[in-house]
Amino acid sequence: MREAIAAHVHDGDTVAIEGFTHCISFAAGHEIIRQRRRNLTLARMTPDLIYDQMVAAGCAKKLIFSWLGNPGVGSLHAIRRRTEPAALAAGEVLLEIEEYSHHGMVGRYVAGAHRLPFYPLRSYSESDLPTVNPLIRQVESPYGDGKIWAVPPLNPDVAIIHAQRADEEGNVQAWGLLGCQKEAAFAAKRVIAVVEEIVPVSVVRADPNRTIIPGLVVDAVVHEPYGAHPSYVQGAYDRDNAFYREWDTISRDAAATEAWLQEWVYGVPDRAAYVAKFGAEYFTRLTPMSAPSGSVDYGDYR
Amino acid sequence: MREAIAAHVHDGDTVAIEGFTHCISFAAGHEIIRQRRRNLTLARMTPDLIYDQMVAAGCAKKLIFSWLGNPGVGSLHAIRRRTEPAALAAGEVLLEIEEYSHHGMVGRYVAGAHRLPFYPLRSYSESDLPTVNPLIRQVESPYGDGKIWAVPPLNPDVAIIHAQRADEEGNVQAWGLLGCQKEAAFAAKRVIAVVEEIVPVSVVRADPNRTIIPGLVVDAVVHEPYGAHPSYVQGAYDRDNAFYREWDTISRDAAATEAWLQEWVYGVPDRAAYVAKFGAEYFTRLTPMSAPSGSVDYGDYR
Amino acid sequence: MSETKPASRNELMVVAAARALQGKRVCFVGVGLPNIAVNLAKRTVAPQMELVYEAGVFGAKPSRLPLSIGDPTIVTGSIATVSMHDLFGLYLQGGRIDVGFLGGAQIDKYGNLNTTVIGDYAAPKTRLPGSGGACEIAINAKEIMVIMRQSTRSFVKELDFRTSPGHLGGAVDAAALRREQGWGGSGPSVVVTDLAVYGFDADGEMSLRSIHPGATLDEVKGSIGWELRVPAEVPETPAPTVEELRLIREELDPTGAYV
Amino acid sequence: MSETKPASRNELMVVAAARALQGKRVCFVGVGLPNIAVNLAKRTVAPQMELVYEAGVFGAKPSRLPLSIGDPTIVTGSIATVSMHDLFGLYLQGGRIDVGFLGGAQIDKYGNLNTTVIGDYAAPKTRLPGSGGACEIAINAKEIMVIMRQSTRSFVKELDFRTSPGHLGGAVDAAALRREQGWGGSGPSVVVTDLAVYGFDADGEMSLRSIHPGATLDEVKGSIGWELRVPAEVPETPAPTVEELRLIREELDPTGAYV
Repeated sequence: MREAIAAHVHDGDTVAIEGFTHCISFAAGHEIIRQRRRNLTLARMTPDLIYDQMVAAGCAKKLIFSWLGNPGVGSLHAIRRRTEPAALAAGEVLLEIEEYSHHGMVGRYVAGAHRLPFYPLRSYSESDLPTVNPLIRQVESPYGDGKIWAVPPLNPDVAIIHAQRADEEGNVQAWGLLGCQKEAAFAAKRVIAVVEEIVPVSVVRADPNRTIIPGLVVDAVVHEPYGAHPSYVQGAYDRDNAFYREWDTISRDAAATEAWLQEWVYGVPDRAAYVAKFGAEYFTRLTPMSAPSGSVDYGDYR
Repeated sequence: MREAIAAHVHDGDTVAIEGFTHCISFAAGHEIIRQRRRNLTLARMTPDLIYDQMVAAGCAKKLIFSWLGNPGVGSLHAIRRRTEPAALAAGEVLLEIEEYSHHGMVGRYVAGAHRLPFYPLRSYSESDLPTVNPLIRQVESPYGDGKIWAVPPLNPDVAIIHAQRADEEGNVQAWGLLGCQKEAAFAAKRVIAVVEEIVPVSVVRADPNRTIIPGLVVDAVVHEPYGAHPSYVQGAYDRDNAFYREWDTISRDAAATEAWLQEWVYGVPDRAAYVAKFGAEYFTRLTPMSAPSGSVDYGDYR
Repeated sequence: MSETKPASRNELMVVAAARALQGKRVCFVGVGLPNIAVNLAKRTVAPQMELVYEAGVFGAKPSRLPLSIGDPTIVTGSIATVSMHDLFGLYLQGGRIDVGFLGGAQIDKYGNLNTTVIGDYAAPKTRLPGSGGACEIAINAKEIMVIMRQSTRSFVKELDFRTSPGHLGGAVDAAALRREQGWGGSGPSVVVTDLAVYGFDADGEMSLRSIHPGATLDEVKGSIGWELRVPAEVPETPAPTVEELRLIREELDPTGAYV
Repeated sequence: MSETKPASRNELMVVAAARALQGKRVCFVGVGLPNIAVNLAKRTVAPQMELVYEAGVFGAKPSRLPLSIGDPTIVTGSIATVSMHDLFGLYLQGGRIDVGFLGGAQIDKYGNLNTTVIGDYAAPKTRLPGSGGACEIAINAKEIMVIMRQSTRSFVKELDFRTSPGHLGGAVDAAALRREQGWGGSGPSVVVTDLAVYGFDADGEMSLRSIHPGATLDEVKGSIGWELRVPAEVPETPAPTVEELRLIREELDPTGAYV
């Protein structure tokens, strides 16, 4: 991970650590914090705790998003301290905000991935969102049936995608919530794939419909067990809802937040140490029972 | 199948029997011929033998397509006899033709499925296609980066989709080539799902990422083993390439074509009889050896 | 059977919302109170109802109460788990959703909702989560139901920000706008609060439909920031049945996390 | 080792096409001759090359020679099998394809191709398959290679129909057009026939590069419908090696179905 971040994430980059609740690469976010990247534009549908932590650590100058909260819990307090003037600390400046709806954010990645100048969608009519975001515009249908709304392509400098498994070439397979992992990866200039398990290519080739991102678009593959914690990985470990709740308390206080970063991010060299610090028993409690998909037959055609 | 076609396919309908080489519902096409539907507009990326047969049987007044050939073999002769004035039989009229490229046809289904007024794509520049198809138009990007091409939505009256399996509710799972089965189904007003196997809902629920079409959009589920022959079903049976070659000979001659329809379509009451007429041994030769996908774990979260 | 403890106001809100779902087929659902209302409806007035979760899940069969909209328990055992592109494009915008549930920090008398900011957008007093899928749900779901607690802070004359459109300047213009802009839905139909149930009149303005047991008309009017439209006859919301309360207390929210 | 039978003209065509793929990474491939050329290249000059099949397959590992572009043998054991929407949107239009192979019934001196009709479109003499993916491949693949047998019927002054654009009215306008219309590719680079290999000069006009062993300049010029541009020096196409011929005859097309 250290090498992947050093090589592919630079100050001032637009970074998309995607994954909708599921498969959020906290390991990559923490390494970016440790490497003290600055002036990043952070894009995510749901900034979640990882961007709250990266903002608290001073990595970000701008946020591009569609829903800014702690899912199931409440607010992202570190980000609120950088968006509400009354809460702004001395010497701090407000974060730049570029805001869409979920469909709009998905559409931005799709347009970027398909090399389209815009993505048309049915949203935003009579909403105030276009008035505060001039990038949300209308486009005239060439079939005489009026106007529809559009969002521009988003092509991050780097997309960071967590998944269950990949082979050495970076052919990524995932199941469970797919979010916009595929679209973000194809839209990005560089892609870091972080996986729970590196598997032989034969495992990938046994089920080609399960592949969401081909090695073709992947620049670095990182093997990082529990790399998505406190987010989760379907079939591997559960979402650490207790920590999501705990973060609500920690993040309300700037000093407590800084102390947490010192202990759990700066204080550990890498994700392996982070996992060890929790202790194996901690993750055992987050491990689900088995629910196998069953196997299908592709047929051997000679 | 008889009931499904009787209930959902009417004279003058726009019908999309989709499936790219893979999972083409010949069983449905033959039943439409037996029920003597007329003036159909037949939409498919690749009309393939099934539309050649339906055109020969007099079901069609118009074709919407992107590649008009016998894949790997050559021409669709029955259709050519209805598109080349010199070959037109006495009393016959030329078929109406509405022609796109592959990406354009896919885009038409996507726009229909997403309820969009148009689908933008990078194709057609400097091609003569827009000059012969006025529905291929340009749209101006609202971001000042010029024009791009567009195709209009296609919402068939009925889409007919073949797949490996579905449950009683019509939740369809498929693997192998996916073509634009999902997009055509969501775009259509009515959907007939034809499957090799009806499975308990528990099989579907065991691997939800494998579901391509939810029962939500399906109006009829038909259990029709070998229903895609001479096309194929990944893992179940091979493409009958010998028949695709044989059709080249049959279809060059109108009388031979009619004789074939009499024997293999009008001459059998249903697909089961068609399969029996070939004999079990015939399909044994088309059955591949096993190539299992392997199972993944979704995890049981309580 | 032991005496049943009387219904709390949250329980009254959840039961009223569940009953409003009678006969609905496909419901787009979020977590929290809407999730409990929907699951109560499935066990009572709408057994056939199918649930679509914003995270990309159709036909979920959660074996525990999900904390977040993207909990793994909604994936395992679901009918279909799809990308966000398919969820918002094929399912929602494609017109497959009968009812969408929305809430918000502010609502006005036309059912417009604010989930973005309190105060000025550029320098907010309180920064809220924003739209998420709310804006496109408001436009594309065939019908919108709103669940939120009412107070003069949440039921306001003027929204600080209009995140999700309701009936706009009244149903007449709204209907025209919806047609010409190709909206999939007809906007908000029901608002359920901890005190009462509201509908919308032909002109798109919110109007009182019933008052929950234990609440008074003064209390209702006193916690709304505009001159509420009140019909001559205002019935009392039918009280929850023993079975409805049992389902909420024993099956849907045993720990009382939400209700 | 026994004497090797001399190369046929189809074999010369396939070998020349394979060699043109030296160093290419991602190739969009159809069936028939291009498929054999590409697989020959993978075994010789371009072992690292990845194959994308139009049907929706990346990293195919066919264990038999596919008759159709959608043969099940290209799916089983592939790296990724995706929808046509993803294939044409993410892979092709997304700019991931280095080389696309095209052929046609007619080609002109700028590399424009006709796969639609011979004669008038509305009343064709011969109805051909049409574009398929050819039009968007011509526009979005970074580079286009053409394989087709040459004759005065196929190498024509005027196309009956322009299905897939080449260098249009010469590279100067073409380049400008490609920029302003945001084309992903730079158009045709190589044309390989049964008689010769052609490239394109700076102005976008086709020009002779080499003549296959056994073919003559008169024969080449005699089977082209325009005044062919011929440089002062025209080398002979290097003859196929024994190994290249062995691969074609024993591994890639043992039954001689294509070559």
